[in-house]
Amino acid sequence: MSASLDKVTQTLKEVIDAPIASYFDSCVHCGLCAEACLFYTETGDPKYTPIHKVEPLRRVYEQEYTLLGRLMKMVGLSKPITDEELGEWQELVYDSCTLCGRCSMVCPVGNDIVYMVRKFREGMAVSGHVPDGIRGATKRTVEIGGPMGLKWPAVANVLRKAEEATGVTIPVDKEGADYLVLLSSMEIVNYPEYIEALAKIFHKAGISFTLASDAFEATNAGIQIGASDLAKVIVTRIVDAAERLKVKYVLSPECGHAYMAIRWEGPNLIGRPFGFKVVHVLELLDQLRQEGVLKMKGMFKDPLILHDPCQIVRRGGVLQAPEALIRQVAENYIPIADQQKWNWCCGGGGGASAIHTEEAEALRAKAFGVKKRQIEEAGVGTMVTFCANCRITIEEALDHYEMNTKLLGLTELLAEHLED
Amino acid sequence: MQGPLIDTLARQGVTRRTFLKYCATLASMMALPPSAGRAMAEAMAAARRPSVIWLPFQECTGCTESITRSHSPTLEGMIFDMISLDYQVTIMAAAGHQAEEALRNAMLENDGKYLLVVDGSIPMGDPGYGTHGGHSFVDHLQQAAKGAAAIIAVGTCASYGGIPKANPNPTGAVSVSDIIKDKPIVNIPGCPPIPVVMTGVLAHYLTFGSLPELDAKGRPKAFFGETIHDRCYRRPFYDQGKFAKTFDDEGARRGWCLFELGCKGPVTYNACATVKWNGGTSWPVESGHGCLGCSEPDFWDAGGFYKALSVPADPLKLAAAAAVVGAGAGVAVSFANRAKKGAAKKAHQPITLADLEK
Amino acid sequence: MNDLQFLTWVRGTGLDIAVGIFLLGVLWRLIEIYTLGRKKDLAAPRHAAGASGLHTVFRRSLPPPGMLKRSPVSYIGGYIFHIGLAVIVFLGAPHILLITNLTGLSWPGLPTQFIDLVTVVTMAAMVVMLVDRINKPVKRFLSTFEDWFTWAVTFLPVLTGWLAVQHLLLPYTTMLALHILSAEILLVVLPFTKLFHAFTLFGSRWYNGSANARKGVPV
Amino acid sequence: MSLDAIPIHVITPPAGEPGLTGNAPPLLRELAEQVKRLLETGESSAIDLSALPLTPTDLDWLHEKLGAGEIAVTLQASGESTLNETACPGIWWVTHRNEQGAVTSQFIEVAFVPELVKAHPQDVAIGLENLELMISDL
Repeated sequence: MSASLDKVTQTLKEVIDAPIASYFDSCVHCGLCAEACLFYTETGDPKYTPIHKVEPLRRVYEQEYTLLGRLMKMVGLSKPITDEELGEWQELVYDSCTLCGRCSMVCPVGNDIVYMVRKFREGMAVSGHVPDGIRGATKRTVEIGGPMGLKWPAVANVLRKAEEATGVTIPVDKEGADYLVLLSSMEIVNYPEYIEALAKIFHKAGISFTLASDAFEATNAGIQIGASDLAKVIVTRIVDAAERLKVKYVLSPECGHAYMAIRWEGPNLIGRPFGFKVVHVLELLDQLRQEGVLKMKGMFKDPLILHDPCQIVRRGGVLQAPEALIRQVAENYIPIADQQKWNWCCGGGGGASAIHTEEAEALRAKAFGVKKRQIEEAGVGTMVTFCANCRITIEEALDHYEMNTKLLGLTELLAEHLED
Repeated sequence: MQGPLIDTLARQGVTRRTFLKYCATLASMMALPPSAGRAMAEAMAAARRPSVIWLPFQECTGCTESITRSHSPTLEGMIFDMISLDYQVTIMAAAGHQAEEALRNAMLENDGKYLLVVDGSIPMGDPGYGTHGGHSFVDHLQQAAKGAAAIIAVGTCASYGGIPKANPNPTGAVSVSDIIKDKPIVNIPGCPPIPVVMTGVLAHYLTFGSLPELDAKGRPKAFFGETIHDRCYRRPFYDQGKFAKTFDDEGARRGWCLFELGCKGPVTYNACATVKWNGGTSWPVESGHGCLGCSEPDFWDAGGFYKALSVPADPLKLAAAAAVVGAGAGVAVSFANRAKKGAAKKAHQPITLADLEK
Repeated sequence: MNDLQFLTWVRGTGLDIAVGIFLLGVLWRLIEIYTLGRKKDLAAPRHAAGASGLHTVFRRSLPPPGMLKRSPVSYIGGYIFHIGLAVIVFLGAPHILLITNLTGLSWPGLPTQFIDLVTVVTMAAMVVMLVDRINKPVKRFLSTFEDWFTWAVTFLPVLTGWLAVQHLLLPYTTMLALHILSAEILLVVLPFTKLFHAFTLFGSRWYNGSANARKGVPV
Repeated sequence: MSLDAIPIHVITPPAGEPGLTGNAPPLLRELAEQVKRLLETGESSAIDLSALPLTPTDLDWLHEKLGAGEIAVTLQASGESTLNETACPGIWWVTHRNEQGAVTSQFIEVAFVPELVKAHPQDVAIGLENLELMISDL
């Protein structure tokens, strides 16, 4: 056994727990999870069946933690996992799984398959069989501060421009503020309007907030690649900043997996509960709406549909806010059949959008078929979402299919129609 | 007393029509076509009485009682009288050397033609367990079987070993067919067997000169073709799920199915439910008791007369111990697993960026 | 060994061994699985109506929206054969008697004719499920020897029970003995194959349900 | 002691309860064939009713359909037997009972005269002997 393979089993032995054992022992190979996976429904290739994506993990579980599996391994009836095998599985674990969690919703025996994939990624990460794109993003986040290699001066520059555009001061490293605002590099680079919108809304609501110059980045590639130790390094920066600035709340940006990383994984990564609350921006906005602070002027007229990002809604639990907010601003909001926790993934979550191999991109385009149908069936020209990563993925796909669907961010849409 | 059967019957005051009526009923019981009744009557009327040698071994005389001791002189009994029973130690007048002489004569005179009837099982454990005139039962059987045209094993003991063979089978009891392999053998099991089955087999032999069709256990299909359960008048209650739970409950009084009280009707092939006993008066299930399965091999050791077929034949002995062993194994594995997981955690080395490279 | 001896063996020693291995296996496997432990979730929980482990245990028995249409055979066939098996095992008079004998619990059964009908329907559903497993690319792809084996092990008790009651193929006594034997084989293999989902599915649904309930998502 | 004193009563379904299996109607066709054969070749035949899966209701139905004819023969021979002509001449309903009165077998016979009714030549010969003996004694 090579050193790295040894490390893989060692890591998997650490992460395999009672739920995983129960899940593997419950699976009856009914194949229903495939019907919930867009990579299967759009390609028809059975290898994309979710439970198959964790097959090596099952073998390790059986060989390490079940008596029969140990015996079978001893007499050679059960073969240990190999490096080549893990290499084969890289595509299944990263390229064709966005951790969207739809399979976990349909499994009749109740298996949380995406939970298993996350754990399996821990082993994959140390095996080195990880996509270059996600590896690079992780590296940049750990070494430089963000997945795109963005440094503070560049961010400060964007903030200054936002201040100019809105006429609202954006405090930095201000102790005692209510909210510590996190951003994602994607927003800073591609959608600076988000920052402007947020500044306007905070100003309007009279809520104090701040940014931290050493912890502006919310995204956590360590979570996506499956390296908890690195994810911990990344999330610790935010926790340190929040505690230093003594904020009450940390505001997660629209970005889906950033919310997952800070809200749900964060305390588990650092090994203690947070002394502050983590709030998703839509949760805050919905609260302001309910308080009557979020008043709109003029409604958005074009018919539109909503794309619910998996990590915020299905896996994040922000279930009601998005629809309530869109109804606040859109006159012709059309609910789609599979919405909210049943929505279909854009195809780029879980780090997939960072993989830029030809095959991965082709697969992603194919997987977008389900979203394409949703847009076409609704017959709308506009789609609204609230995740920077979804936006990137969808925009790429819209280009690919030469669709002229307009894609908007929910926070910006709200900000645009905010009563002055 | 040689001569056509009908003449003998006539002398006893049995009219031809009575005989015809009996043959029609017998044919019906044996599931033969109605025309066979007439053929049977004609053949039997003209038949010469065959010589029959009856050997009793490890038996209780219940079979003989069943066949000879009817309440009124029945036709079965009469037909039985009409065979030339040349040796039946229980009921013959002769005894000792005289009886043995009769046996030798009958075997010599009718060599190759006599019917050999056997009741009782044969002890193989020690020849001394059963002897006649200084010869062991097994010797007797082998001697008598040599010249027999066919053998009729009467009762469950002769057919399958029966109660003497019951666990732990102290005498090493075996059935006739365990010893004799080269002669046609008809088994008429039952403890005791139904008399009409015996006469039916004789009638068939007299009529057609052959033995009736047999099932895999050597029994005449005509009488043993269906289970007690299938022919039972209480069967509808089984199908409706109505069962007597005790022998004196409402269900028992209403005549519901006795399955739960251990009735072996479902696995017992016999004609009791249709032919009945004591001149058609009743039969065990009708009298309120489940079938014991007495016409089946090893019925004595089939898990108890009062235990339903679907419940364990013996109390579960291993289960509790197995549960403890299972729990023990589980706990042992869980300790090993926890140690393994603990060791993996202890040996954990923080993952660095370098680890992500191949 | 004649048929009655065979029947007596399966009713006696055979059953004892089978129930023993079953209990041994179930306890061992349950302990093996559920003592592996899991980390406490340190994230502050969110609460939502209808979100809990218990909710999911029950909710997962119903097809999620749209899934019935996507895989009708799996759902309808699955329902029929699972409910059919439950009806046969728990409402067939001879089976109740066995349960009563082993546990002391008792309840009324259903008429034989009805159980007969359920049995035929159950077998038909199981055959359809098998054909589906052969035909459907995903199912065929996932299938290992264990899947075919466990199908057969589950099907045989139903088939032999039906054949016994209908007096087909073999004499009742032999068929009944084969029926009991096949059920014993099922008991023996259950803890060590995917059939163990009969036990673990409750744990799995509960884990999934409670983990997601902490996030406020009813799954 | 009469059996009624024993508190065990078998509940038998009330008469008229539907119990028709549908096995009886084909028997009528079978009988028609047999009657045709009787007319054409003189060959008599019979159907053994106890060998067929017929319920008491089926038998009642058959009995009713065939009806009652002009002749009813009663035979006393270790129990009573009745050989009754049905409304279809040539078809006889034959029931044999034992001494206890229980039905032992039941047939439908197709014949000009049931076999059992006819006197056997040997018996007739014996009768003649007796008759001649009587005459010689006159």
